[in-house]
Amino acid sequence: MSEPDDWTLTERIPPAERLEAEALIVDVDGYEGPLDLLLALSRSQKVDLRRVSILQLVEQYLVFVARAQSLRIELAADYLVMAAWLAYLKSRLLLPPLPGEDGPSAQDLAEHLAFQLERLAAMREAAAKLMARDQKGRDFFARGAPETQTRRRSVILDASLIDLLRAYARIRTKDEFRPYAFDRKNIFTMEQALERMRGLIGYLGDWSDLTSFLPEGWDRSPARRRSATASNFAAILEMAKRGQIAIRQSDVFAPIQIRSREGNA
Amino acid sequence: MSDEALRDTLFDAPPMGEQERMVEAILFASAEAVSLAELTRRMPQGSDPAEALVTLRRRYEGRGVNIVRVGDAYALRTAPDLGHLMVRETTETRKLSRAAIETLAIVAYHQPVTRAEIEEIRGVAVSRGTVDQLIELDWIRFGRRRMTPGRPVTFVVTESFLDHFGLESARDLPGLKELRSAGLLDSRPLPGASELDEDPEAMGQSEMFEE
Amino acid sequence: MSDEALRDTLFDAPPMGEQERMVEAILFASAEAVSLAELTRRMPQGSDPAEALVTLRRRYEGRGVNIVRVGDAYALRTAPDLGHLMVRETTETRKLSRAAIETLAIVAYHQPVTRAEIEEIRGVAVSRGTVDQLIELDWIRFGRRRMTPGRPVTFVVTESFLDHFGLESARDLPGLKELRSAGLLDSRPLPGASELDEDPEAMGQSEMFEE
Repeated sequence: MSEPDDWTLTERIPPAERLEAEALIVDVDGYEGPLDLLLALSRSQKVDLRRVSILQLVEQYLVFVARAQSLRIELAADYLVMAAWLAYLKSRLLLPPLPGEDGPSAQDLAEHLAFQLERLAAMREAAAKLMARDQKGRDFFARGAPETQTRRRSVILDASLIDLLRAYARIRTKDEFRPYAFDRKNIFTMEQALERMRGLIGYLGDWSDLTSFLPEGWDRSPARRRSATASNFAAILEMAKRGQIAIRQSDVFAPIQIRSREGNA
Repeated sequence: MSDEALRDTLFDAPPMGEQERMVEAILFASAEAVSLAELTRRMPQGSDPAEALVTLRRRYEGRGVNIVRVGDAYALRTAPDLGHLMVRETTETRKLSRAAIETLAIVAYHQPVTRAEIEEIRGVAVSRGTVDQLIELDWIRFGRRRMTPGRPVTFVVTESFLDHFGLESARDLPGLKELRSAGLLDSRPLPGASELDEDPEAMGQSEMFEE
Repeated sequence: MSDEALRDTLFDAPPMGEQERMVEAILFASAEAVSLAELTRRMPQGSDPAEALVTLRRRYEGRGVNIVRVGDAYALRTAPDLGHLMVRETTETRKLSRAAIETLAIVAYHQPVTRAEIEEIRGVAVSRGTVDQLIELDWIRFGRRRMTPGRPVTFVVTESFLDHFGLESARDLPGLKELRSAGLLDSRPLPGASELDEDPEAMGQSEMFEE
């Protein structure tokens, strides 16, 4: 809302319309998806849900979406998917059916939408009735002091289904990381590189190219060369951090060279 | 005395009045509902807790505590009209989101119901955590798989859901009959192919869109 | 009507029968014994809990539950002669160990499964005690021997496992994808690791070791 564009845009809208639009802005967060929005819009027709005019409802929804977009409100994708579908439904409702056209009639689609709205409204009402019932711990109560005796105590080991499912999920999550360990053939790990470089470092006299340190047999296939190069690189960074070697590179993309610092430092 | 007669005497069930006291004491001592099977197991051999319950229930009618039925189990609960006296015992319960309440209602009225069906009814994806929260509250649980392609798992409500809302069974849900006869509990497929179900996962689980 | 008369009408104490119900419900729901002062404070003005207690006490005489006096306070307690029925209330429940619950989960999802396979899936050895414990609980049992070298014994889950966890069959256990969408599984699959994200059917009763 702080962008200048938004300010100028809002200024141009007449106050009454702007207030209405702002009500929409506030409301869009309150809707639980496009069907919920449709249900709210259908209430404005002030008729029984079974008599709601689908065409009018589609119109209201499309106006809502257009207005939200003109006010630069980010609408979730499913609102736009619904808008596209409703636009299609509208065209089907307005135009006579093409001869030889397949699929459900526009009337069937409109009826289904009406059914969905009615069902959602019915579930809303059922949910409200359910929550209005007397509830345990609020309206009625269980025994406050369940009686226990210390005469004979035995231990029951217990677990709930959710414990079981979580345990399995935990194990399977571990499994998902396993592929790392499988394809060892073409992976030269950093630990291996570090181990190997540490052994070689004593023999390093002068500056040497990093590429000359590729282990034997790792310079042929591109995959193996990539892995060994990357690990070698990571290894020398680690060794430089520990003060064991010095690194230099004369230019961007120039060969990286290393030299032992042992004794020099 | 024949062996049989002897055994009959040894295992004579206690008189009904005594059985009633026993059921009363067991229900009383427990915060949870106690099943008939559990009552039978705990009472002396030959007892008939079901019969004892009939008279006991009548005895508690109109009293400050009542015997209520929860699925296959029974429990003693304070009379709902006296709730205001008990406020001090209330522990703060987590406030459920609107999505959670609606999801709960849909599971209760449409059970067994798949996740895709819940989403179809609400017209919006069921967020992660909503189902988790309801399972954690022990109000819904996994039911049997639907015998349709993908064999999707279903959700049903639990006994502690019934207990919490004071329902004898899921058949006693308010307005259930009306909803059913109005056809509002049917899973009616969208005519023709659907362009609305954007979620490919839901697609696979749902039989609602398949002919 | 004079002010005083009006007040008397407004604050009319409930009839004694009603007061009795109130005392009954309060004593039932309270975790502690309740004092007369506390009863008076919680009941409508003008109530006489002491009098209500007299009749209520008489009503519970000889029943499975009695009203007992504890110092200055009152409580409902099960009749002492029925104590033997409460034995099961004294059992203490403890959560299964992580090793045991994981082993149980693997048997449920992969049955029939050998001990070596359980160890491979868990990545750690399964102690003998863990298996024994699950057998003792009657949640797993020996299945048929695997027709492979060494003819290792397999484990399967029992009827009472299904009973305890409210499952109709082990096939009803939700698959990975379903666990994830219920929010029980937090990690997202790694790219390229999708073959591990099998469809629920394959997940349910995997034959992954039988190739």
